[in-house]
Amino acid sequence: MIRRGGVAQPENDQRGTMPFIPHTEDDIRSMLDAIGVKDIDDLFDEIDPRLRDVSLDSIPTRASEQAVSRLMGERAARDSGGLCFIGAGAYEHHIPAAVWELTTRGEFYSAYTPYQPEASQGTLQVVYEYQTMMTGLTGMDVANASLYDGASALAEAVLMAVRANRKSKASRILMPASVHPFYRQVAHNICANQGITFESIDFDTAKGTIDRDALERWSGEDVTALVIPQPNFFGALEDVDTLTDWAHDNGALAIGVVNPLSLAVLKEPGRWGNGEGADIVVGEGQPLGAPLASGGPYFGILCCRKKHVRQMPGRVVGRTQDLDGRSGYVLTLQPREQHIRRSKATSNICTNQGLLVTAATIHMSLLGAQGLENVAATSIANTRRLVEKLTAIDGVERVFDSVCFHETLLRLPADAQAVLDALAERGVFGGLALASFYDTLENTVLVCATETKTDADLDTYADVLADVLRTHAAVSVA
Amino acid sequence: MIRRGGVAQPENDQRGTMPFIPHTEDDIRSMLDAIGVKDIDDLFDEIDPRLRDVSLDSIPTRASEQAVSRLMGERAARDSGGLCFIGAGAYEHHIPAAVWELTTRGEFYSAYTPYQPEASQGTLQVVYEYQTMMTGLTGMDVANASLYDGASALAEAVLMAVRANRKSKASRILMPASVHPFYRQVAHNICANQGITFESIDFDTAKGTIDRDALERWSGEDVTALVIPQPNFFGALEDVDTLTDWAHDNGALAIGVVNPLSLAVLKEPGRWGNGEGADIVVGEGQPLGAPLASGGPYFGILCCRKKHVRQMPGRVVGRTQDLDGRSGYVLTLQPREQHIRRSKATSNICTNQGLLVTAATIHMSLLGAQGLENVAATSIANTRRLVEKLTAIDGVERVFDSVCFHETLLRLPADAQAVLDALAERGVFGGLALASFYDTLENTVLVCATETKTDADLDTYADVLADVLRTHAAVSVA
Amino acid sequence: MTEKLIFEHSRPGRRALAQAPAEAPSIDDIPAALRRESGVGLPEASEMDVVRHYTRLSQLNFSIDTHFYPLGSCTMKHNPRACNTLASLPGFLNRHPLAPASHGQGMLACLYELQEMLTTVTGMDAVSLTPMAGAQGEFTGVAMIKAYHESRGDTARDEILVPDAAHGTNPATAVMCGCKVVEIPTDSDGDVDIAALRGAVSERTAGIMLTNPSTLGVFEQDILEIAEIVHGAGGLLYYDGANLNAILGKVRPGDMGFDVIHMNLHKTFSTPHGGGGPGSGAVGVGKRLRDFMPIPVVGKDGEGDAATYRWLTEQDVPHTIGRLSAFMGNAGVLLRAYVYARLLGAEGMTRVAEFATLNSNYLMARLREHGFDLAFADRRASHEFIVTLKRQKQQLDVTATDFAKRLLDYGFHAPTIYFPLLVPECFLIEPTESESKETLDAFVAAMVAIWDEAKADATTLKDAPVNLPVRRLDEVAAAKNLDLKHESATAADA
Amino acid sequence: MTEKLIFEHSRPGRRALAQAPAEAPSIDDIPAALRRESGVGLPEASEMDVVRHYTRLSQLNFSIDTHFYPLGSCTMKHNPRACNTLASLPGFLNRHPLAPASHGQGMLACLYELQEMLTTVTGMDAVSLTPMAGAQGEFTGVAMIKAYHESRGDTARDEILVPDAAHGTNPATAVMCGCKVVEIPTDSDGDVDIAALRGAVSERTAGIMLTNPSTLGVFEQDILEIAEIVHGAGGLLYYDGANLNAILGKVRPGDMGFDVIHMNLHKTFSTPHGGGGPGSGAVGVGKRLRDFMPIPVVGKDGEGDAATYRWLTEQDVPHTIGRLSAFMGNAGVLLRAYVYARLLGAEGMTRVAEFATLNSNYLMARLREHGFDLAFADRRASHEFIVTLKRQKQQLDVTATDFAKRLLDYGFHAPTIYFPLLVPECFLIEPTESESKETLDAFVAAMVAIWDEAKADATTLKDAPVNLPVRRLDEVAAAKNLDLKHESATAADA
Repeated sequence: MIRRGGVAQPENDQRGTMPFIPHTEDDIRSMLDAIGVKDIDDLFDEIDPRLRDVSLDSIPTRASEQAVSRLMGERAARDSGGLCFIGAGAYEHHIPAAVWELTTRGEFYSAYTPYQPEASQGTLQVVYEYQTMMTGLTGMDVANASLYDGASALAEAVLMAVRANRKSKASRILMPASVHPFYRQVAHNICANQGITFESIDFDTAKGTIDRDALERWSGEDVTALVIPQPNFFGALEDVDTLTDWAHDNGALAIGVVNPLSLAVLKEPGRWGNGEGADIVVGEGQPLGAPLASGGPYFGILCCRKKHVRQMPGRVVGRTQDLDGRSGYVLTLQPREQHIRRSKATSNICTNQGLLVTAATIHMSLLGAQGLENVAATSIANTRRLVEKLTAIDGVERVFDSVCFHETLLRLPADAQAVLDALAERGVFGGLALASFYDTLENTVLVCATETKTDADLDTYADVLADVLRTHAAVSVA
Repeated sequence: MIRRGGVAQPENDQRGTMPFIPHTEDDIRSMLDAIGVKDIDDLFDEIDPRLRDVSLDSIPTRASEQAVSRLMGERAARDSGGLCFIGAGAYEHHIPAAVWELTTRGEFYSAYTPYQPEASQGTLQVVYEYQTMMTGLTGMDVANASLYDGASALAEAVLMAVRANRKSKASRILMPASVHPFYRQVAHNICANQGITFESIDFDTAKGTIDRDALERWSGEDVTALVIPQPNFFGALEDVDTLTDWAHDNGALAIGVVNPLSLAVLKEPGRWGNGEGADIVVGEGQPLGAPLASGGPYFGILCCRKKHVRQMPGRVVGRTQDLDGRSGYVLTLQPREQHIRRSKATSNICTNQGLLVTAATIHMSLLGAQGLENVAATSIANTRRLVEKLTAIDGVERVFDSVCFHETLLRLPADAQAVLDALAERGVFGGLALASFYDTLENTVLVCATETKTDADLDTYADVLADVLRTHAAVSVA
Repeated sequence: MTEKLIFEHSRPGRRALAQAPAEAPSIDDIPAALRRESGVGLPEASEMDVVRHYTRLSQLNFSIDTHFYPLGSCTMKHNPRACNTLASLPGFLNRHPLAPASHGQGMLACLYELQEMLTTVTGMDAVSLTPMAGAQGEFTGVAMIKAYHESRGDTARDEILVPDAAHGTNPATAVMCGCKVVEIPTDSDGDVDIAALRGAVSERTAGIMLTNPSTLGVFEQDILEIAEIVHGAGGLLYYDGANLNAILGKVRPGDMGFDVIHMNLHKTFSTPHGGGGPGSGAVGVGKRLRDFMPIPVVGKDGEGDAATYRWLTEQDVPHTIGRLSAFMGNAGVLLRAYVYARLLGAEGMTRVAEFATLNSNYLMARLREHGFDLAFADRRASHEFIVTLKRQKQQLDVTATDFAKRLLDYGFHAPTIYFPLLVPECFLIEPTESESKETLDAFVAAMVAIWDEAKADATTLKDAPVNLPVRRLDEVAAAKNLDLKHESATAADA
Repeated sequence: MTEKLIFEHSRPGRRALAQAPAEAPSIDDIPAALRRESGVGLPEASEMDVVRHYTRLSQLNFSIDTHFYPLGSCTMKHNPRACNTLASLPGFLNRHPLAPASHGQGMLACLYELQEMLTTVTGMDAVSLTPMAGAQGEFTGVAMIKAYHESRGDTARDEILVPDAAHGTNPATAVMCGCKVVEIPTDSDGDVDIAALRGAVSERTAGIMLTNPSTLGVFEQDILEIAEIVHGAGGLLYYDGANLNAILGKVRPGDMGFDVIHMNLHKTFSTPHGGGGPGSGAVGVGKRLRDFMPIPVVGKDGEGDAATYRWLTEQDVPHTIGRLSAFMGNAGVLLRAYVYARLLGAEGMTRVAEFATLNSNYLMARLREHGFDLAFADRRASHEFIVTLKRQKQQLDVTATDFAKRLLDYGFHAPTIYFPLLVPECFLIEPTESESKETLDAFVAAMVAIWDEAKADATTLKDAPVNLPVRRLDEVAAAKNLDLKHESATAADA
């Protein structure tokens, strides 16, 4: 064996020789001596010996970073490629390279909740800036430091509405069918144990927006809150002013569910209705700098009116002063939170999606209002053009006649899932088939074309779809 | 147009509206006023009008980061894949993820030469650590802050040897044919204008190492320096002790050309020969943390004996003290350099490969001596196994019988380039054909298997080669 | 060193032009009534402004990558860079959550294998990775317990037992699940008071939520007895995995009798804390709760090279409590945990617990040696332990906060303070396995030095921190005069 | 704040275990005499030690990403992150330089297009990207000029004319190419002294090396006349592209009559300065030198979708001066420059020169307004300009160094000082186009404040810097008592 710098590798224990454990044999020895035990295992001697016979045989032995890098490289390559026209709650947008290069700087990446604010001004100021941006986008008074994702943010908004609307005793939430089906499921799964009931409101089959007649049936009833999606799951634009006014006229809070990107061009929830605006606004933050990444991590936006701030779940950062009068930032309103209020907290939520909020804040700083507007408008225009191209194909038509944002529903002259599968084999992810979510929407596909798509991409989709439908028709005939 | 925050986009000039230029129209106006001109073009009014009519029509219009990202993604994907058994001066090694994540931190990435040392202690200390590591690896007294790459470092070493060896008048360098052909070319191209002559020394056709008889012919002549490659271009190990002694016995300096990774297991140049060691050592730093990247950026290592330090080209960092007696780091020995000495400088070299040196320093810190030893020994073992597997194929045999490091030469029973082309089509980059570099080495391939190769990879090469040779034989017969 | 707000760097008309399409096409088909009329209030900045601003901001943070960060119960261990780098490969980042499983086999394979490894190391029967943080993992656990009892018609069970030392999330979660909280006291050794437990269980007991080792830094010695008592009463046992790092690969919650466990992958499996998140609260279940797991879960068909992976949904998990996130929880966090788990391997996981415990007991011994008071002096430390500064407060009028702030000046992040609430002037110290002996020794030296400073002049501590970007911040004023956003930015263009 | 050396963090036996194969297989077939016996002296550190150490070290640097960095002649402009990110895609990073061109078409296409864009924007006939830095670009240029004359049998031409204001690399390069240097004086306007030039050219003139705009921050007004004189004498014109940022897309060296030009892509095309490198010194050539370009150059066969790319070598470039690097120069740097060029486009390139010049002239005007003395007060600034602090030295005994060090305390990197040598107490200031008016105004305010400080008490400047990790460093002692490596590391295990 070659003599090396330092001591020779001990042949015996090698317990310290594991990745991410810095202990040398000398360290271990002197540490055990300081503690006064012979062996590391002695430190576990308070544990019942019956519990200490553990086999981890089915876990692989440790691999080097090189081996894992190769494995992950191969797996990532398997998942690569394809032209994506799926939206349905997660949207492909360009993320400036600077966003994640800055976000993953060790000082952001490996810091934690700013319990010692003086040592965490970076994270705290970022969140304060984020809160300011979110209130700007939504036109609301207050934003929290983020929740897990859009769907769970809706659930928290429902719980918050029940706390905040003291006039309502019914714990009844009107939940339009035009809200994302997964959001409706999550809200139900999280809230149902607290005796909250969700009443579904159908959509207008011609427009794809909330059916006013279905809503009117609840007029005069005790309604705690009405959920208003904008754009809705079908990409269609709801008549948010009328809906907000309806809610307020009926003693209900208005909970907006928005795509934050859309607020670069659509009326902000803070001004919905006759000026009162929505009471609570939630949304999926993903379009603001989070990669698609098979579903997460994303982040949930939650904003509200100032009067409801003490009912808000999640962390909030406030600006204050230090002993010398300098501005600084701290977590505030902590008495709402579980680590103080325990069973009386506004939520059990503890973490926010700090890293994603950092990314979003940098993303919004880089794009600015004009950049977001250009992204939104280009996505809208691309979807318009895609729809034109696709509906030029025999048998492909729009399902609803309403104005949409950057997503809409098309009906195909064939089983939608079968067509999508065929498209996927040709490298085109053509959208989401809605038959499994809505009985009445057989053979429909929800399609989306963001600013990332070129004219050539739109043509590719149209060409491949035409081809698949031709083949499919031929097969069906045969 | 939607009203946005701030002023509306000016319809007129839009000169400021370019990426990476922060000027608003207001800024431009007030800056021009302060200068006292009407227009930016006025600032170019000292330039002959005949020169100011420039057309850049053939340069594409600006693209968004999104568009360029997509283009580059597609192009990178085209260049992906393949199992690489090529070495020949650039070696595939695992680079810890931390290396480039840290190296590309803005504070390293976007800093420059530490002309103001107090504001550049990060970069300076990294280089000082690098110099220490390099002297440790090579066993030499002094290292500079790096040169461009291994080949140009050899050229600089030759120039340095001519300056340093005051006893020699001949400016004659003995350059073995077992030195990398590209290194020999570069040394010639850079040095030839200064009247330096290179004398080639043949290699022993059985061993692939320097032919002692060929060398002996220069015994007693005025020789300025002998270049000693270890391992040499064929991967073979030279008898460095004897060669170093020969050089010194003949009044010549010994210039080592090494793979720094090999020094984890091979005798360091500082101890070559009867203890005097090499006088100058150069090498390609790439195996220490630089990605293959189609050839660069890499970095050139240059170390020497203390007595030659003032003949050394390139930057050097020294430790000193500040006004309070604290340790700090500065560029030193600057009087050797072009910005002080101008035409009398030791070299025209100005930049070092700072970013690569940063990566290498972090890389070596992470691997340590034991890690480098394990990488080197595993690479050696993999190459041994590969050679076993390949020479088990009919007609494939080793060319030389010398001990090699992690690379060696094989003879194929067919035209090597044709075989390599066929292998590449099957996703195996089988090595480098040497026929175009050496008349006598027809049908030979220089192969290398680093620690990144698994047994399955070695089998893949052997299987594909056997298959290609079978087909090839079949074709040849037909 | 402080840094202005990004809004203060803003100038009307300035932009990072490379980052968006050059123009906004007309959207005139959208009725004016639905369109925005007022300003958005985002900053207008150049790309360099933004890079410089956030680079400078980052430098104001303490972090694992720059400082020792012994924040108790948070497991601030080294975050290997490979985890982030490999989870961020373009193939993973660019995949849409609703893209077909055929175009996600790489990612699904990783998640499936992570489920398997976590199942083994916790001794459970199955794992669902979908919960997005510890608190959501807790919710999942209690919701499953509730659904289990209800599925058996055992509908009167609405009480969740929670030791008084528990994390605040435990009682908060029980309430979110519509349960009542029954608090169980702690005995003087730091263990659950068994007699009180026996008195508390009944036919209304849905289950118990336990952290083991507890937040008091000690392993619950009577855990097998506790399991017997709760199971005997018809309740189920929930394991709060916040402190799993202490026992990883050494002892398994499943073997202790737990029916469900959540894991904080951002603690034990080293995914980033990210200044407060994302977390990841994977849950493991025993046989009884297997059919109640939240979806989606990753399933595997076939074996070896022929294996294919798919999402299991309601059809596959008959009694599932359903979906808790729009898609697949914090999927990218799971990839990071997977990489970490593969780098550790089975032997590495065990070493995590061993060396986290070694560091903790060593640090405890060294502080004891220098006269600091331990909350549970007769117990082994788990991966963390508690110093109480009650004596310092009485004798010198310096608080845990004062010690904490002064530690910042010494270049150490403070431990968790004033938690658990049971211990006065509490310092909950968790060094983690990735810190070296020298760092621990330096921390001890700082603690001793600060105590000496307090003896000499308490104002040195009261004035701390003095070496940070700001001095002590007024948290009371912050809560009183709420300033939750920068006003001028929106005002300017409203 | 300072940071120990990594060697001081080292402990025998400590390692970052994930980063190398677990074992070293036997290498017994290598004779003992060829093997290493002594220690290597590398640090032994954990992964976290290393991450923490280098993260902390990075924070000790000023950089573009954190500070205004108006270092004259260095073009410290914004480095867009996309350039690095996209050049670092795995497909580019993992490609071996000797892999077949068929497996490098993506990279080759980028390099080919970069050659084309650089050819156009400089007005030359062709570009070779291989030189690895500006100095090697200079070498390339002079070596080509020499080879050109020799190829024509014009072997007596061994003199290179160099203005006295030139970068030190110019004369050093001429000597490396075996030429003699003939220095040409500068006239009072900062232009080349035309009469002196006429007197200097002869049948021995190989060529002239010119930076235009010159290092004095002014555009050479008589450039067409200079070209006529040198060409008339049979010499060629070499353009040092160090200051290309000043004229990019506005004026082209090819149109001025230059036969060869090198570009500093790390200046004008924003590839990273990296704490000192890598640079990239692409060369452009006119018709006469086309056949002398260094190899490899990228060639294209076919057009449009059918186009394929390959390396051109000796066979394709008959009189090439040959290869100057082992493979393809700093290829990865070229990819970064390519991304930057595409992000700028033709219009963006022109804007670079316009706004670099606007910023420079504005800053010059503002400093003049506050009473600072300009070296060439009657001239337009190019992208940089010179302030002379001679008066401050005479009146207040403060030097350019003192001003520079005090600027650091104000959070600004200092300009280039004492270069060019012609100007006493010289401040060569280059703001670049990417800085905003506010930053320039803040810099002016700092300069004024420092001058005021100097008037009040010169020691304020002499003591500077006081806000940095170290105070003023003793460079004389460093050169006298050479300490170029940490000794204990190697000593300990030798």
